[in-house]
Amino acid sequence: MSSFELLIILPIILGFLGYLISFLRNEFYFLGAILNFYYAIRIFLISRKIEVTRKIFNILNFSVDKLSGFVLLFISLFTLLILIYSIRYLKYYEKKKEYFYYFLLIGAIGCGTVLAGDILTLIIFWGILLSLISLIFGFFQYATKEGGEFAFVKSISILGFSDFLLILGLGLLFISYGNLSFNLKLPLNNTINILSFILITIGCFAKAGAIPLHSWIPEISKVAPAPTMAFIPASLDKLLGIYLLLRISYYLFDLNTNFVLKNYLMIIGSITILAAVLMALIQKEVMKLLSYHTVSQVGYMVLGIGTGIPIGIAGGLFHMLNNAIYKSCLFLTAGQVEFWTKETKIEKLGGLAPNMPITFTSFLISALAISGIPPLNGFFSKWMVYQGVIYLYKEGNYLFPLYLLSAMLGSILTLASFLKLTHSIFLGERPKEYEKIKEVNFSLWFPSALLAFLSLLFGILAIPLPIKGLIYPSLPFRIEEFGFWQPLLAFILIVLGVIVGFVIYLFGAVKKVERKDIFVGGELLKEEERHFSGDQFYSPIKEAPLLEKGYEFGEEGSFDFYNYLTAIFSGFSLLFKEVIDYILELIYHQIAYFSEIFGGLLRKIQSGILSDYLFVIFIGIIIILLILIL
Amino acid sequence: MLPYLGCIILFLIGIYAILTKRNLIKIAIGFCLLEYSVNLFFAFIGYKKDALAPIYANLSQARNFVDPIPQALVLTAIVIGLGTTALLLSVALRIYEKYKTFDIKEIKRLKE
Amino acid sequence: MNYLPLFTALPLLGAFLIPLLSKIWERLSDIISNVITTLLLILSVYSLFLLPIFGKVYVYEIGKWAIKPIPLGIVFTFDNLSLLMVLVINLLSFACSLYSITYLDNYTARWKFWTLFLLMVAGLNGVAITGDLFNLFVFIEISAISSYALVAFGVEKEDLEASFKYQIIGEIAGLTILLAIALIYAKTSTLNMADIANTFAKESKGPLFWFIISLLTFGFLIKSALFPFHFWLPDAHSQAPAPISAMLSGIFIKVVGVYALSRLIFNIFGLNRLNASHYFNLLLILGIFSIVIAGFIALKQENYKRLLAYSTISQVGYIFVGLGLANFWSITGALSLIFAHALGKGLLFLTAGPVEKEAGSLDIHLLSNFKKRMSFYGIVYTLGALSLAGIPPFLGFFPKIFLILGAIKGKRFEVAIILGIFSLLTLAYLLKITNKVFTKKEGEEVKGVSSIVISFLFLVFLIFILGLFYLNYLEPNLISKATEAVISGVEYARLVLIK
Amino acid sequence: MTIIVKTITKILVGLIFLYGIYIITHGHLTPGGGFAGGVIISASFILLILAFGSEEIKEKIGYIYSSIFESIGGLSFLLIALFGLILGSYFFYNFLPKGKVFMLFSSGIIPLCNIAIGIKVSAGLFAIFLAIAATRFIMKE
Repeated sequence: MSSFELLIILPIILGFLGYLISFLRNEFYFLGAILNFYYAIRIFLISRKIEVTRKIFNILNFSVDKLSGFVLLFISLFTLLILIYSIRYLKYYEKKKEYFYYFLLIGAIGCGTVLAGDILTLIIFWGILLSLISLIFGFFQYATKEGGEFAFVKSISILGFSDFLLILGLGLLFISYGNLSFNLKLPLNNTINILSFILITIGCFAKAGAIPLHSWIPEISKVAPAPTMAFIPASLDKLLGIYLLLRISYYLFDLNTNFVLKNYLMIIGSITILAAVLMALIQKEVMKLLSYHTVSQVGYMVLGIGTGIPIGIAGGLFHMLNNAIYKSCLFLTAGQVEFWTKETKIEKLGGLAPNMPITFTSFLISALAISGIPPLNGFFSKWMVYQGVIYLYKEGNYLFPLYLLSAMLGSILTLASFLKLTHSIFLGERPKEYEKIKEVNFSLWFPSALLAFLSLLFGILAIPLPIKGLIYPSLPFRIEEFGFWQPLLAFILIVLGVIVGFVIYLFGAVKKVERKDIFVGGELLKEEERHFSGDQFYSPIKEAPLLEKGYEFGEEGSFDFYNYLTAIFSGFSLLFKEVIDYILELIYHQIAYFSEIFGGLLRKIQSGILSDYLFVIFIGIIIILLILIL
Repeated sequence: MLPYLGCIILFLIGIYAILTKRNLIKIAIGFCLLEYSVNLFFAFIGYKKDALAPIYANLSQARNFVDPIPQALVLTAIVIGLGTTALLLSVALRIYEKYKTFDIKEIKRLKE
Repeated sequence: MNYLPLFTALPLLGAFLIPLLSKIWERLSDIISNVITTLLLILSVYSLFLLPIFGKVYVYEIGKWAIKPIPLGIVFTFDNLSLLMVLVINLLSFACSLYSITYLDNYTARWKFWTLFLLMVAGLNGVAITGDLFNLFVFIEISAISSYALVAFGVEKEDLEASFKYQIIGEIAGLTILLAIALIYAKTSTLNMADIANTFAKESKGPLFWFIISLLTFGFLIKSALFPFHFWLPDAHSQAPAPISAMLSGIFIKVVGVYALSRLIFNIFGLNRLNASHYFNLLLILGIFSIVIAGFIALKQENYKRLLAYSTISQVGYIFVGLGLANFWSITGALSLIFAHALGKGLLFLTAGPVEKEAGSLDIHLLSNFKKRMSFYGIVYTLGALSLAGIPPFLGFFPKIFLILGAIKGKRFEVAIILGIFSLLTLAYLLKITNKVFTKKEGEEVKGVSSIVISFLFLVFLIFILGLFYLNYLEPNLISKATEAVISGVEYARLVLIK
Repeated sequence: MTIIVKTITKILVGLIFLYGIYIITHGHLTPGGGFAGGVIISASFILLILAFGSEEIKEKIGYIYSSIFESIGGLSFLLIALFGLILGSYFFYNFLPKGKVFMLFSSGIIPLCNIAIGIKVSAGLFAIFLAIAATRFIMKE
């Protein structure tokens, strides 16, 4: 037994033991995850030195290189962290033993998927993974929340259909070339290669959540609890989907041989960035907002990988890692908030920062990272993607300004929506019922804090740690330039700036904020009416004091550029949300309606009268005779 | 050619009975007619003009036998037909017991 | 391999012994029949390993009537296609007889059930191994007559009605096949299938040839319940006792319909896409009609077993699409689907038994209001349904993908698209039952019953393990060899007669 | 039934039965055989039922016996075939000496097969008759 089998089998066995033995349940699950992580580290360390392949029973063929080694490491890290989190978080759920068992299985099978060394192994693991994910989603189907069944059906049908296409693509390859391993660099110039590439990318897109196959993530976010969201759409599926996309784009095939397919990826990436972030902007529910951002961030990865420029690809890969880190952190912290408040509507929350400092800090770091604020990791990977896009002009691809624009705009809007979110959850007025809320306990805040720390670390020490250590070695290119951004230097400058600011703050007008009662028309304003929640952040922009000064000469907000912009954006987001989702839903319902009617009509053929049957049968033979003899 | 024509006529009568009659027993009878016509046809196939019965008496006459195989086969087919007809009739009688009718158009609890 | 006749002799022995011995102790019939199905399973698995030693075809001369120089006697021919069918038959009949031990507590006169059941198994095994055309007919009729009686086994109103309709339509098919055999005999003066193939290979294909083909096709399409000849199936398969529904849906229609037809058209008459493209297009179109129409009807069904019965029609459509495309991939898909569908649909029909016993009805509306929980049956049902709908890693996934690839290889992209879309429909109508019947949270849990549970576990295990080992074991060792036997056409005759 | 019918039946039944046996045992020599003879034998039983009514034969007992005999017939036929498999390693192998042509004890296992078939067919046909006749009585009630 080598580490390969143990990595997968041990969690399964230990999970099963935990499933059976109730009084040692958590210990067994924890042990399973730990062992999984241990073997993942071992395989990762081996993969730094040599590529290893291993055949088991002549069926499963595992192989690990530098790329899969590092993805494997992070999958099993996330499994461990989120398992720790959910053991506490889901303590009072009814069927938690099944949940944890599925969870561990998903972790183990996810590792297997990454390690798959040929097409058949990949098909097997990918299929098992889909079944497990459907099990874990189905587990929440009848949760107390409404729409659970619809969400389950929608996500499983999208994932199932796209997985079907993916396996079809792989099968096409299998039949054309035999059981391939994944490092052949086939040129994308004949029909079979192109067709199977497109089919496989569809599977990757649905897993990772790129538009137009994204809609299962926001839907499932309504019912699934925070750790599930943090694990499946935010980290595992990102890692797997983008890993597979990268794997087929530059290992199995060579994307640089087909100009059109590159643009296909980049266009999908750019649309994903913009459309999803626009939808996120108007969400009023924490989980749903986060899930739209999950979708939006995929765009950067697809865009980066689609550029075909080494630094862009490295950026995409790095962004995948970063996104998994900060997005699971965001989901986890949102879960921590929900854990006490039992509330996910933005307007009902507020002012929780003093109560939950660690949660707030983790959330803030991740939020800044996702918005691409230097020196955090999100900025650096986006920066690499931008550079990749800019280099496109050297290849004569003159669509690059569009891609660049959408990427940057997406980043700005992300910042905007996270300002709103941070404000409305942690800052602003605190509703009365939340005053007694305390910080969550260690096993809840530790995973998110660790992830936030990782974000910070990967941002500041980007070049020595993740880039040189993980990203560049795992790509099949030699990359010389790092761009002209020096994160460490920048961090030092920023810290200096902050210190200067703090000094100024100290020496400046240090006043204690006074709380005063507010009167309107002589009446004392009630506590509730004073509450200013973040969900109206962008509608009354014109009333914000800063803008009022800036555009005093204009009429009351009508000259307000931001106002127009918001209106346009909301228009767009409404368009995407209402029209496209509406159309998709309409099609879904129409198909259901049509099949109802059609099936009802066809049922009438079976009239119950024998003579009718015989009559039809004799007509049948006459037709057969006519066709065959004449 | 005439015997074959007879077979075909019998066959058509059988089809007519099955398709148009409403009584279960009549349908069974029509079915028997179909079966007889096929058996008859099979039996005719083995027939040769002026040939002897296929009994192995002495070798000098061995040249002009009727083909014995169709007869054996028809016998088997008749046995099978016997089984089906018996089953068909007993089911028809049980149906009458339960439904109190032999009319096939009344017997339509299973539909759609 | 001179144990070959035991495939029919053993169940016949059981069928004749049971009426005698069960008068002494009725439970003895359970033991006898289970021992016999177990022995058959062992024999068929043993043949799986033994056949490659004997080459592609093993010919067994009954009564030592040598096949050379003139094939006078009856022969059994056992090639890879027969092997596949025998394996499927005995796997499922093993599971069903195991299941019936507990299931039959609902009925009186269990020895009658066992006698008929073993007769049916004998007939099916005989169909799969025989090399003689008339013998084929006899075995078809043996299994068919016992299945008519078994459908009426409950002697309720609906059972009798279904049995009557099934008999009339089924016997019309039988007579048509007999007529075709008579015509073939008139033309070739032989009944040995290999000899017939040789004779037909020499002659040109005139109208009489096509008349024979169309009679056979008609007969076997009725037996395999392809649209528009399917009317008997929803009645018969939904009214039979659960293990019989499983046998009928799982293997009966495939052995008696699909296997017999493909043996005749490919191996005996030597048709292939080059010399008879219109014939295969006919099969293809009827297959697609079956898939679509039966799929939509199934979506609207409100009866547990009737829904499954319509699903069978739809799946038979898939098999015929595979035969109609008639290239290597599609026939591999069709044959794998025979395997996968036998196990999967058998499992689904078997779950209907305990559900009906608990709830007293199979109406989905009533079942969805039923108070108790049936999680075990629900899980088993769902696994079977996932396999049938072609979700990896279960066995049912591979046939679907092979069929689609076969359609692509045959440059029939529209067929590939239809197959892909309607496999989703399969998922939809099969999971309808899971959704409405098996997803209850509260209520008392229904306990599984011993022999029923064992047979379920056996089938689930097979579905899962064969799915896992499909491409590496099942496909190269069994299915692709069987496909080769189908594809190679009249090569079969040469191999039989060379002995 | 009238006394005429009953009397004639009493005389004829034995003859019909004997004729049936003759047909069966000479199956390998003359036209006829197990099936034809079996039908004739069962006809003799049926004649008895028709003439004397159900009370005389005790339908139920007749049913049980016909079932037993049918099984015995089928079983013996199958056992003959299996003996061939055991003794001569071929199913239905003619393991007995073939004898002289046109003698009663000749042609190996074929007379035995005929007898088995005769038992099977006579019992089976009688059982079918009884089954359908029994239904008639239920209908009357």
